[in-house]
Amino acid sequence: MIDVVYFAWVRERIGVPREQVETNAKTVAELVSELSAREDRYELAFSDLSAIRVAVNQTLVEFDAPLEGATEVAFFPPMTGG
Amino acid sequence: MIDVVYFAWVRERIGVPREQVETNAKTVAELVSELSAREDRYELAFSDLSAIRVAVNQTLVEFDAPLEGATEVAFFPPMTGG
Amino acid sequence: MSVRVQEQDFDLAAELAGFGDGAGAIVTFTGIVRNNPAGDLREMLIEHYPAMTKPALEQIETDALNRWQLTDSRIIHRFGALKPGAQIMMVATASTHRQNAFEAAEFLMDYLKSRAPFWKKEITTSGEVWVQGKDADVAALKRW
Amino acid sequence: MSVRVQEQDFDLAAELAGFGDGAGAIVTFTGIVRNNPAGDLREMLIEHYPAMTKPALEQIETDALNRWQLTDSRIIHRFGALKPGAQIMMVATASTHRQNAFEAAEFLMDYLKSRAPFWKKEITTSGEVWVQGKDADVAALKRW
Repeated sequence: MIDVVYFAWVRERIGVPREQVETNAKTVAELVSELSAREDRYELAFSDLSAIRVAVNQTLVEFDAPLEGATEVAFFPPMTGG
Repeated sequence: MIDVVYFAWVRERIGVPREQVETNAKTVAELVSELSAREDRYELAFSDLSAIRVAVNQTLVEFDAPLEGATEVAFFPPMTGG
Repeated sequence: MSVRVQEQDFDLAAELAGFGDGAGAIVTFTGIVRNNPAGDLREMLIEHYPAMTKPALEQIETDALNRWQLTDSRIIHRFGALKPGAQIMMVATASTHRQNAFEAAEFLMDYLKSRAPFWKKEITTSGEVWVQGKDADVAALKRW
Repeated sequence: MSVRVQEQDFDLAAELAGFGDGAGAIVTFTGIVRNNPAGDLREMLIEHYPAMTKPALEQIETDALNRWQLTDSRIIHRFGALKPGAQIMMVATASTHRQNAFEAAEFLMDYLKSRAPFWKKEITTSGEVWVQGKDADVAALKRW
């Protein structure tokens, strides 16, 4: 089980800020494919991955990053701090 | 008659902050020569002109600047604001 | 050296009391909610990723401290609903040399813009819109 | 837009109240009297050229305003006898873009260092010495 969290418009499209996901995905990309296959809201949210950033255990990673040891995966748009 | 003013260590070496000078000097450099010929304290203050800056009527100029129209000439070390 | 993530406002003067411990040069940057071109901004909603925000800011601060000789640094970033004119965030840097203080403050800002997990939504009288990350902000990281 | 030359201290927070008029980015630089390496500085005497100081600072400010889009700017420089830890001067710049605010503040500082008629003398427990202008400060002007 992995905690999956969403922020900003990704959260709005998915419709929940956080959920637990049962998955055998080996990478972030595989997790995205699994989620996108579930329901339209996921497919819509993940339709353009160039507009999405991902963090595993609160560290920014690429979509090909492994999920081994991951307890929390976060999806969000490019950050706009400052 | 020109008002001649001095700042920082130039003032300390000349011994006065301001004085009126009767001069026919055409340029700042000529004024410096006249003053240096007067007394040792001027000669000492002006002994290394690379360490001196000059302003005519409150505007920075070079030593070859003309004195025409000058009402105030200031001599001082390189500025250290900020 | 400190990082704070908070909903409440901050007072720049209070933050700078004793800041820098004798450094000759203190640079601050303060980000303010500015109105949109249409002038109808009601508020800016700032969302963040609590579990990640403070560690991310601390990492950015550590990177700056490793790179420049600073006698002090501070990052404060707010979240929540902010009105136009409100302070969003500040960074402060102190050094014996002004160039260090300036460069470190710019570095902190450049990294905050696109490496700190904050997202901004403008609530206007006519609707809501998420502020998009700027390519220029990402490009700004390349100079460091 | 304003320039002040004064003996009394200033309060950064008070100076920034309303500063920038809705700009998104405010940068400040504050110069502090720092102790000398020997740690025996009693005071820093700051002398200036009253008839020239304010016009010179105003010219520097005008040059910055001509070069960057700023919504506000301020230069305050003190003179007189200052203790270690005292504020010597400040500049503040406001812009809708942070890079403008940073660059303009650096520009103001670079010009203040070697184009504003101030001179500093350190009074230590063992004597007095005039602070020398640094070649690095003069060289800093070349980048603008």
